[in-house]
Amino acid sequence: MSQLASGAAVLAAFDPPYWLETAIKALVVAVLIPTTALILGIVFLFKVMSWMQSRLGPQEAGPRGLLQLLADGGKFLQKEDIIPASADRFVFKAAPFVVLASTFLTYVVIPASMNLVVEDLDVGIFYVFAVSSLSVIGVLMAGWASANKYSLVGGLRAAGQLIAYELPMILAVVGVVIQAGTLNLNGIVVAQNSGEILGWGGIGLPFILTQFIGFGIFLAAVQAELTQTPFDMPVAESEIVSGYQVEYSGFRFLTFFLGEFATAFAFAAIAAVLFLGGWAVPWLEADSDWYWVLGPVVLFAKIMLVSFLIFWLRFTYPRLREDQLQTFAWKFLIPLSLVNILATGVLKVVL
Amino acid sequence: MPKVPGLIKGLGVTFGEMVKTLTDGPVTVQYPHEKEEPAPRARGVIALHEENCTACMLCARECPDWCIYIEAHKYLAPPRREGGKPRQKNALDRFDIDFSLCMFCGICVEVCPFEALFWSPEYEFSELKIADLLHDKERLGQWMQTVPDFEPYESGSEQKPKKVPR
Amino acid sequence: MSSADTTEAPAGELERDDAREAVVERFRSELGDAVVGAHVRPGHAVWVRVDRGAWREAARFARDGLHCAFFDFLSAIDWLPSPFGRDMDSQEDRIAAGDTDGSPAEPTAIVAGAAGGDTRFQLLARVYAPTTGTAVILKADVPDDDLSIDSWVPVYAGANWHERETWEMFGIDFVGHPGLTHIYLPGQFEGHPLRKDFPLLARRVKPWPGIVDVEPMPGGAGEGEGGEE
Amino acid sequence: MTAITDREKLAYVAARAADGRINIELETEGMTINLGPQHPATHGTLRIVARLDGEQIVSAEPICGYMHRGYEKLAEVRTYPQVTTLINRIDWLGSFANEVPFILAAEELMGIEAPPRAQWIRTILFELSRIANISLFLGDLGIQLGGLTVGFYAFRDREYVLNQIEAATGGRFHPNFDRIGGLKDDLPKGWIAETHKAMEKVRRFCDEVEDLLIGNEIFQTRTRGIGVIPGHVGLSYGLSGANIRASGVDWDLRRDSCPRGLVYDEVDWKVWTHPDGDSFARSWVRLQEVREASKIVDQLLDTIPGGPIMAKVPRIIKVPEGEAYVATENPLGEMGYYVVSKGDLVPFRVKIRSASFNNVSIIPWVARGLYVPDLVTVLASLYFILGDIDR
Repeated sequence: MSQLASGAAVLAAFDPPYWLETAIKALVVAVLIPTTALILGIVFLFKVMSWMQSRLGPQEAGPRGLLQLLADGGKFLQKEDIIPASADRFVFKAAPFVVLASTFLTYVVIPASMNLVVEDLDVGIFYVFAVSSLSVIGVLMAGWASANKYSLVGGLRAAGQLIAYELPMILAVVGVVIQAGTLNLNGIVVAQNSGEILGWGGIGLPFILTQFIGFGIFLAAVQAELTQTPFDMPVAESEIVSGYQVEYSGFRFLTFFLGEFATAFAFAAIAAVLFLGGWAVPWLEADSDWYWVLGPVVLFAKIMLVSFLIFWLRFTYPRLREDQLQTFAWKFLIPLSLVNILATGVLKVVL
Repeated sequence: MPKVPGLIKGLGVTFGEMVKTLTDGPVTVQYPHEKEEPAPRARGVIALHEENCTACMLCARECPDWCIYIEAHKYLAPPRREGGKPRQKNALDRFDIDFSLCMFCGICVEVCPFEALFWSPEYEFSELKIADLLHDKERLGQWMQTVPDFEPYESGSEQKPKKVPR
Repeated sequence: MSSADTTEAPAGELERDDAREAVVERFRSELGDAVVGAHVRPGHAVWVRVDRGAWREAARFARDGLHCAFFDFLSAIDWLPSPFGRDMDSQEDRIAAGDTDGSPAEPTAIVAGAAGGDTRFQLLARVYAPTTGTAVILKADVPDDDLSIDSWVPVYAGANWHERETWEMFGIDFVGHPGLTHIYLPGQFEGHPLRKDFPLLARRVKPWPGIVDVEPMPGGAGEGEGGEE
Repeated sequence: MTAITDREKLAYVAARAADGRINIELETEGMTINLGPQHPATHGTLRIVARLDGEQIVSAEPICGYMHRGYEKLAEVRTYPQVTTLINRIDWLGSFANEVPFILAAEELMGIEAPPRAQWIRTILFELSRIANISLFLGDLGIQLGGLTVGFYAFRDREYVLNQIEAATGGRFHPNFDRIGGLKDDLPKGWIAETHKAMEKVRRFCDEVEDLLIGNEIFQTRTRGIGVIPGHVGLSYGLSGANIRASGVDWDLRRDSCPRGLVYDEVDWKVWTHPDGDSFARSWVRLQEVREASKIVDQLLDTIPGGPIMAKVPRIIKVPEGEAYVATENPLGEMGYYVVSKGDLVPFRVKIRSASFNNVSIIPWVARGLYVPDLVTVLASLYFILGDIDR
């Protein structure tokens, strides 16, 4: 234990000037996004999807096909980057990076342990949702700028859906915030770790146990934010052939493609932090030094669990029509989340 | 909210399929490493047994795609018995089947009265240039080794399996 | 075999098919002398040939009187024997028969099929009653000089596409059709492909590989030139 | 392409202008969108020009002919055995089912009847091609509506049926096995036992589709009440097969007017109908039909009589003069051949009545007021095959 303590002390003593610190942090996030997207893409889109369809998935690239997404990335990079003649050039070029920017900003606030977080904001959750609504603008830009009827229809559908599902996502989280008493993500993790169920502090109080309605709504809203089946309308490949991404190719399509998986990773991380107790493990106190190593591993495992749930829905269900998914959001998810908030509030006061 | 079981059963099916694929292997065959054995009667490629062919041109005439090209000439064969007249026989100069046109319907194999054409389930004869798909009579002769024996028939059938001249 | 009332059946089965005879009688009672020909193939089908003017009337009667609600198909037959023959044996026969100038054989007389018919183009339609199981094949002659007939679209909505195809393939105009445009062929296609005198070009371009024969003995010597083996 | 004449240019501009004002009070501008000819929802090259007001379709006009191969003209220059190789390429999913009506029409004209064993095996292969065809429909239904996994299950279980067809006939997709007066060959040893196993797998596939699709609430909300076709409208458009049975019309050619060459009266089976007439009904009826087909095959396999496989037929087939129309209940609907023969080697005229031509002709009627995703649902549930439309 002692070397660990001294190692932590050295780390604490390392106090670089401000600009170097932000550069390191930006570098960390820039490296983190492609790797997490690659891992998620490989594991779920190639491997798990194939197993569910009684086949083995790619086997040739890398050991048992694990480097397939790298091969795809390389393929996209060397592909010609076509911009349609009548497209609005600047907006067309900028769109994928706006969508990716919202994912970059979300990674900033995800805690892997008490100190392993790029920026421990006090308004953590509030910041996350403020930033994640940026992607709507990127999608609309892509849909409109491609000067293609299919992509226009895709872009408008995406705009309607993303905005409609932002509300239930935020309201679902309000329950958690009431119970945790703070907006800070690390605070929420600590609250879950130290809480106890009717006096028994054994496994702490992961909010999924009390907020299972909130978890369900959050999962549905995340499915819609990622435009995945059953809320697949913006990229309905059997109607409007991958919606707003129709005209993109080469590096820009790669940014969309990886962006989608990076966003999936980000939202899965937030769901893990809010509902499954984030990086904390029940039998270990929140501030022990073990979390320098254990935190990321535990968080990664929980993220894998949540993203398995997300992709499992994607591989099984057909898609809802856009007016049906709107009524599902406005008429069912939002009232349910309001009731959930009311119940949490009342119980919080009573208990 | 509609009743839930429908949605949950769907998830159960895909999860069950995933477990089944992981435990007792996928349904798919990893082609270049393992190869699936086609049925003995599969119509892969046509094989020519040149000795039986008497250049009667029936297959070339019956082919709907016009893809069999035959050239033959007559010659005087030595008489069977030493005193007899020399007999006139047909010698095959060219017997090409253009597999880029052929639709594998099997009319030529069926209409050949002298049992010269056979089906072989071989399917790996793709070429880089489409002109190479025109198989001449040597190539068709080589396919003869890949022709499997005719299978015995199901009980209750009055057909007798034919012999493949080796 | 002109427009006689041909009810002769193949010699084998001579039993009369009363249900189908009844259908012919009902048509006669309804349309009177507009029914110019009828033919019954026992146990198989009944043909009724009506006059060109009573074509839509016959359809309306079939639908309302005989409850034939199901519109099966509508097409036409060009009875002119094809001047090009089969492009296969015709070449071989002609060469074997000695005239090698390759000119198409002169067209023989027009012989119509079941229920007679005396013009080159004959319209053909079939309707069926799912409730009673009766089916009737209606025919109508269309004279060469005035290739037009009443459209069935007011009676059967399904006839729309079939009539567009028949107009495009045979050149028969349908009076009262909402929109006679090409359905299969490109916009500027000239000619009517399914007419017998429309050449099938695919067979003109490539010589028929079956035409070859075994060459006679080299040098032509020896007894009997190239007798068949 | 040929240069567009200026008359057409004017027509195009006028059409665009007409698009302009569709919704007067909302001051919105209409949009003409082309679904096809290169589109995932059309099985092949069908193009639908849809004029939209927002996402709702004002008018949809299918344009076919991209795959017109001119079969009726080709059939006039081919001998009878050659025509069978031609016509099993019309509905290429259930291709043995295309050959049967033509062969039965020729047998009707020649007055020949196939021996009982040949009729049995012909009916078994007919039902096997129905299973191969409709099981792909069930998979494709999932793909059109977003559930990719069902498509893979369909291809996986369809493979066993295709292997059985290949083991007996030699060709997976184009068996070319039916001859006038019987069949080309008999069944290989062990085929019957293997087919029973394949039927078991088909039934398990049907249960999976039931759980994954038909029972799924999202699927039901997407298909119930969409593209409703009442019975009398369907009949007047000539819809046949599962499309008309889903609108409550209890009519099946296999039971009502079965031609003499098939043995459906030897088997007890049930015709499934559904009163609603919407996309859900059509999918549901087809699912029951696949189950029924696998039961029919099981019963027929157990009762195959012995005997010859081919009747006495001259080597060179010249069909006597006459006309005949024979139609059978193909996987897509009623498919029939009107064969006119003048007594020589070649049929004089063959009118091919294909099911999808009529099934698709109802789209302008049914597409009014649908959303674009609903048009894809209706297209998927009507289930046409391009070769069948364009011939």
